[in-house]
Amino acid sequence: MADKPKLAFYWASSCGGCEITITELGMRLIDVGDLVDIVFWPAAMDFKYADVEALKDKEIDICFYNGAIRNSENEAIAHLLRRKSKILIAFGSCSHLGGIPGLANLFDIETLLERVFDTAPSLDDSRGTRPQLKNEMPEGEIEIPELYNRVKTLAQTVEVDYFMPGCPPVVDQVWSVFQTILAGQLPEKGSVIGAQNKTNCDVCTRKKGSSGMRIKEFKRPHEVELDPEMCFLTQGVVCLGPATRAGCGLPCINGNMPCRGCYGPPDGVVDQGTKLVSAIASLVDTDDPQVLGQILEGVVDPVGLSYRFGLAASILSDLKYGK
Amino acid sequence: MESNHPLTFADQVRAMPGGEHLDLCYSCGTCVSKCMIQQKLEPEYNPRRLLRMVMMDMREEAFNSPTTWLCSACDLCYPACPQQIHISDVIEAVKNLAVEAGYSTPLETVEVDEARCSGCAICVMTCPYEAPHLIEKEVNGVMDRFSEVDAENCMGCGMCVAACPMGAIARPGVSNAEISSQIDIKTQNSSPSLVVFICDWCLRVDADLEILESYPDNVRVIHIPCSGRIDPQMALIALNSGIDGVLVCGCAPGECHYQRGNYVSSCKLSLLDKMLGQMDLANGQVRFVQLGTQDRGRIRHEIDGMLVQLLQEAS
Amino acid sequence: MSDSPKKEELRIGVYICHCGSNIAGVIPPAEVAEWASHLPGVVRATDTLYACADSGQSLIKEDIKKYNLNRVVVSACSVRMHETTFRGAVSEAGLNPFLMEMANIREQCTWAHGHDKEGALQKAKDLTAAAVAKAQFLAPLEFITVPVTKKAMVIGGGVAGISAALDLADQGIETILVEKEPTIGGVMAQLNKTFPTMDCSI
Amino acid sequence: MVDAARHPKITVKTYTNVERVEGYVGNFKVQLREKARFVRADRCNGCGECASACPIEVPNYFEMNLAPRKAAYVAMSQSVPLLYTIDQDACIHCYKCVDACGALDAIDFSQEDKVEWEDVGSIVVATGFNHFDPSVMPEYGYSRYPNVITAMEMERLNNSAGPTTGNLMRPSDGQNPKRVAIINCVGSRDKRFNPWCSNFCCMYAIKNAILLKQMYPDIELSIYYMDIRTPSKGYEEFYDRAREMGIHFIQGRPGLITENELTHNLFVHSEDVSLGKVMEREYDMVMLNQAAVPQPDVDTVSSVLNISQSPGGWFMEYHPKLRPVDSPTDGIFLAGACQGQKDIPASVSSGLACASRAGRILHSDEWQIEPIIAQVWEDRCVSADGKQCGLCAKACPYGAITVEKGTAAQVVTAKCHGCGGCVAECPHNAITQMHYTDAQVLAQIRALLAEKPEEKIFAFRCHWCSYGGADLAGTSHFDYSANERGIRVMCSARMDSDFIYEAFRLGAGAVLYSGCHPQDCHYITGQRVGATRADRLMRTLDKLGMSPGRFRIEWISAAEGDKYARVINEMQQTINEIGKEKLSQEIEGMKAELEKRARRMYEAPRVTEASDYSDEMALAMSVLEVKEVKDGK
Repeated sequence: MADKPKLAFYWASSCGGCEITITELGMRLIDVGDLVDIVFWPAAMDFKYADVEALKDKEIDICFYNGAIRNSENEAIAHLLRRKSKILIAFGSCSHLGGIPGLANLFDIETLLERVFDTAPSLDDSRGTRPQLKNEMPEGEIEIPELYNRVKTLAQTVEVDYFMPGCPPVVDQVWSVFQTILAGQLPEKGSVIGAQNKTNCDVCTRKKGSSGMRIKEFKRPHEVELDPEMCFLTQGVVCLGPATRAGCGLPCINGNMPCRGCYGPPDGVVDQGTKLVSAIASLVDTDDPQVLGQILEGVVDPVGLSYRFGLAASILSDLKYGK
Repeated sequence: MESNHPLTFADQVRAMPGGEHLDLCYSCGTCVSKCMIQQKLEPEYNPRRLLRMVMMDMREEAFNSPTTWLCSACDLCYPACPQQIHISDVIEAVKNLAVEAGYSTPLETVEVDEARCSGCAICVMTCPYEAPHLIEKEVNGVMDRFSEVDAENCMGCGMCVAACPMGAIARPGVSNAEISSQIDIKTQNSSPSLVVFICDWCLRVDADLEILESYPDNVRVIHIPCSGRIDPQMALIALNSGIDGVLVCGCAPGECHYQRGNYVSSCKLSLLDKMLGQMDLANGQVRFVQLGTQDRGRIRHEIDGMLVQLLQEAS
Repeated sequence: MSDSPKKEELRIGVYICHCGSNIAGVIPPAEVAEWASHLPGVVRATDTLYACADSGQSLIKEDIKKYNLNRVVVSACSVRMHETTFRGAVSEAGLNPFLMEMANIREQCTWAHGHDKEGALQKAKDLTAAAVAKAQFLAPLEFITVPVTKKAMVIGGGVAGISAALDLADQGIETILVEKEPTIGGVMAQLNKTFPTMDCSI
Repeated sequence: MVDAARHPKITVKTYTNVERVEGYVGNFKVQLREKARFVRADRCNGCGECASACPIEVPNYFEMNLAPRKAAYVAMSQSVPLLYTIDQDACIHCYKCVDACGALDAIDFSQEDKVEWEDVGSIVVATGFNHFDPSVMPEYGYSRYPNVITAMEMERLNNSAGPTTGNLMRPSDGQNPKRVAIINCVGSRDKRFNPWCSNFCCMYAIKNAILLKQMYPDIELSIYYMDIRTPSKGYEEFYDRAREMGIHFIQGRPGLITENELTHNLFVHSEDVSLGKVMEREYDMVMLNQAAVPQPDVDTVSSVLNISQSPGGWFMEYHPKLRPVDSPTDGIFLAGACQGQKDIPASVSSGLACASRAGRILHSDEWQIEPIIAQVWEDRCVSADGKQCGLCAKACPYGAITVEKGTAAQVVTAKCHGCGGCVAECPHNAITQMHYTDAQVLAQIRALLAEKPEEKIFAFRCHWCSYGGADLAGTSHFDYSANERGIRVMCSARMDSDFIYEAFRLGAGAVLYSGCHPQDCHYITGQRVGATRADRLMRTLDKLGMSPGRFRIEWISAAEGDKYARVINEMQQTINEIGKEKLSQEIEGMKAELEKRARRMYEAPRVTEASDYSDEMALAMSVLEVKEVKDGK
């Protein structure tokens, strides 16, 4: 590119961790600053929507969009940035798969609002108030974005060029992606960047199960003294490693906690959750139908376990809300 | 009394665990009548005759007989045998000797795609026949771990294919793609559409197979080697493509042709049911039924019952 | 009480039976007999092809007279087989039947230790010696006779019970036929026709 | 049947149980309990009015529960005696039957069970057999599929006196079946249920097939068999006749029967072994040719009559070939199928055989009993000098010993069966058993342990059971260690603890104390006396530091040859494991203690003499060995 490439960051419905991971670049942020021209970064710089609208179409070279599409504002900006940028990257689990906000798809809007405004333990008296889209204030009329019934991923709203998984994406991967962008060696459109194509088991050094070794009882991580050398599955603890793309450098597994699957499914797999359920169900060790039921009691919250980050992108959401 | 002449073929088999009472067999044919392989797979299959071949030291005929290779140790025959001979053990002993002698299995077995395999060993733990095992291999300078399937032990049931989170293991004919491609129903009239995944072994009598084929095209029947081959994703894909219901038929407890396929699929489908429940989508759209060898004609009740339920659901 | 010993001179006859090859096939009876001949009190020891056969029994009878034997030891088969036979033979020769003792060197020796011929031979000698030792303390005894009630009881009124009762009754013996069901006939009465002649069953 | 009832010499007592049996050959006392019928035998003429008046219906066991009977009933119209019975469990005491009986006044509800003693010289046991209930074989669906019936149900269905007056009807819809299958060996030749072949079912299947073919010429009949066994005269020709009548014989034991829910037709899945092909054939009705099994109350009968059982529950004969109809107890004989599965010709002939065996006893005025009974030495019995003892009387299973203070114990010869329990229990050796005196037994022990005793396994066996078991081990050629030396006494009650101490004192490597299983003992409670003494011995020997396994207590029946061989081999194993030096150390170590205990034995009369003689014998036996070696034989 002739002059410095224009970069944009946007923070939709998410926790903001993905913004912080950029700042984690530390001093390297300064080098980035020299090489690129950041034109929009609401979390860090004081740009307004009007500035973006003022840009010509496709003027932004690379846009890092993190966060799920939860309300009308997220969607509007998504469309705006799509129009304005050549390359739109779904940055982090929320935009890639729906992330933790995606779990809202378990409930409909009414239950959620009731929980927040009526029955939450921290409320002392609930007069059944609900947020109104338009409010008359002394300063004038203000609007708040409309809450959609379904949490969507970025790719379910606009056409996305690249996906960068992770909750948040590991800072080294972010740096390597910056370098590939600057070097202009981005792979073909639609592929996942900043991660490998196989699963965590490929890089995990724990001792794997041998034939005939099966799960007699599911245990939660806090219920058992976890052996750091052995694969979690052989200890009856569900680890999403086998169904999750490698690339994060295993911070959880090395911290002796089972992987939760934030890097999403590996290449060639559409729905991460059912793949994991299919795997752990194959390991249940009994041939007595009654005992089977008791063992499955151990999987307390299957959706939360296997779709912690991927519920919005999963077929279950499509089923619930229709295409 | 230790005899000094060299071990005959029969002696070798007798020495194997389960082969001790080999000579008690008086060829009554109960095992052949309980076993479904001759009826469903291979007309030449006959465990009784294989025992006779062993007793009469007919070594080569035994190694070439399909019985040696097709027995999946489902043990339908062992509890029925009046002489209480562990027939599947004897057949396995003959198979091991055959493998040593260089013979190989005629069965379609699974292969591992090392480009996708991450060495997570889930297939190793799942397989009832201990066919897959982990191996260390150097791939362009770096040591890597893959699963490798011992063809002689693999029965081709496909349980590992469904269990592999990467889809890195497959058997020609029943790969994920080939099954998913069959999930499509173009319904014209108002009657509900139903996909029936049915394992090859749970319908004992041919009459039941005719019942299965007698349904109009709003009922799509998909044959899979074992109900353990089912993957919850296939059920979701079916529901998502507008199909009203999914019925998975497997063998009754203790009668699975591949030993534990029915337990595996009942786990998957109850977990799927629990998830659908959490998403408050659980309205009996996905059902798992286990048919026993004496449940003649029950397949009709199960399918008709489901269609009626789906009809009520729809209205 | 005839157990107090008269110091009569012990004259024991020992007979080792071949029983065809059942015993002789595993141990040499002649050697056992020769060995036993040196045991204290033994005046006659020989082997015989079939002790229970007529030839064997007559050999014992003649020896009792010829050697004036007052004890007889027969090393052959089980007591449950031919004890009555040898007691009969001995008493025919005028010797009290209870002065005969058997040693079981067939069922409990040669047949059970075919795999250890040496051990079987040693055991046969020991068993014979034990019989000779007991023979030294045998005392003549008379059978106890008891009166017999001339009545029979048949428990069970099926075809077998009825046949037995009828036969006993025809022999003039008072018979009580006991049946727990309200009627006799048993399973046979339930049958329609019976093989092979297809005639009726009642 | 009828002539049995009419025979002047036969008194038929039906609805009667045998409750107790005492005495011995020629002098049995049997306690009979005639259950109350509530019908007077002298008045009832079998008219049946009471039955037609009776409102209660219960399933009739005689009709295999296919037809009902009233509370007042006769099992069948040709019942002998033709006497009605009122079934207490079913009767609701409405007394309608009493009114129906009217003037005859044959019904009397005040009747009580009649208990009486009968003196008999000989007993013939002919309690018969039972049929195997195939509902425990789910694969054949009996009791789930209505049209699967058992052989006896088929018998009643095509019997003109049966519930359907001979018209064979399918239970599901009452139609005449066109296609009938008979499956042989149901519960027979099957290690899961009854390993034996039930002897008559092949012929029984052929008979039923021929009968049905005659009654319904166009019926299609198939018999599924493994082997058709037609051993006796005229049987094979019977089989040919069936084939010529077009009855199919299919070789192949069916593994499964499935049923069409709507038509209730049955599909028999089997391999046609001659073709090697699996096939499924449709039938309207299937008859299961069920196995013959022992009666359910066989344990009570064997304990009342004191006869033992062979494996499987049939009564055990004295000798399978030479005395097949005698029971081990003299004077008791086994007729018919209660001794083992038999068809009718065999049952009748064994019944007649028992008649002649019993006749042998009953035709002689007296009967000889082996003189092996107990005898008291008055001068040694402490009860004579006023002490309170009576241990011998307590041990006697037959109450044959009377003890009053001041006089010596008295043995009632007629009552004593010769088990020897009293002899071993008497602490003063004041009582001996003829032909099995202490001296004789000691002489045998010492002769058998004269050479290398530490290698020997010394076995005490009782005549009726474990000695028979040792015999069977021999007849079946089960090899066991040749170091075993055994002696025979009449009962384990006779095995005095002194004998065991003496055997160990002489240096025996191991000692086996064996006898009958509790319920098999020939002398009712003799075994219990032996067992308590053996347990006491075990505790004492443990306390004395004997390594476990050297003294062993095993109850072995005459049918358990394999067990006898296994036990001896295990004891040989134990000796090998303990090893020579430790064994001889242990023997030396315990010698003094055992000497103290075995000393009591030497006070018994003639035992001292026995020991000098035995030393002479032991010396002779050892010298002979030496001589042999010297002469290089």
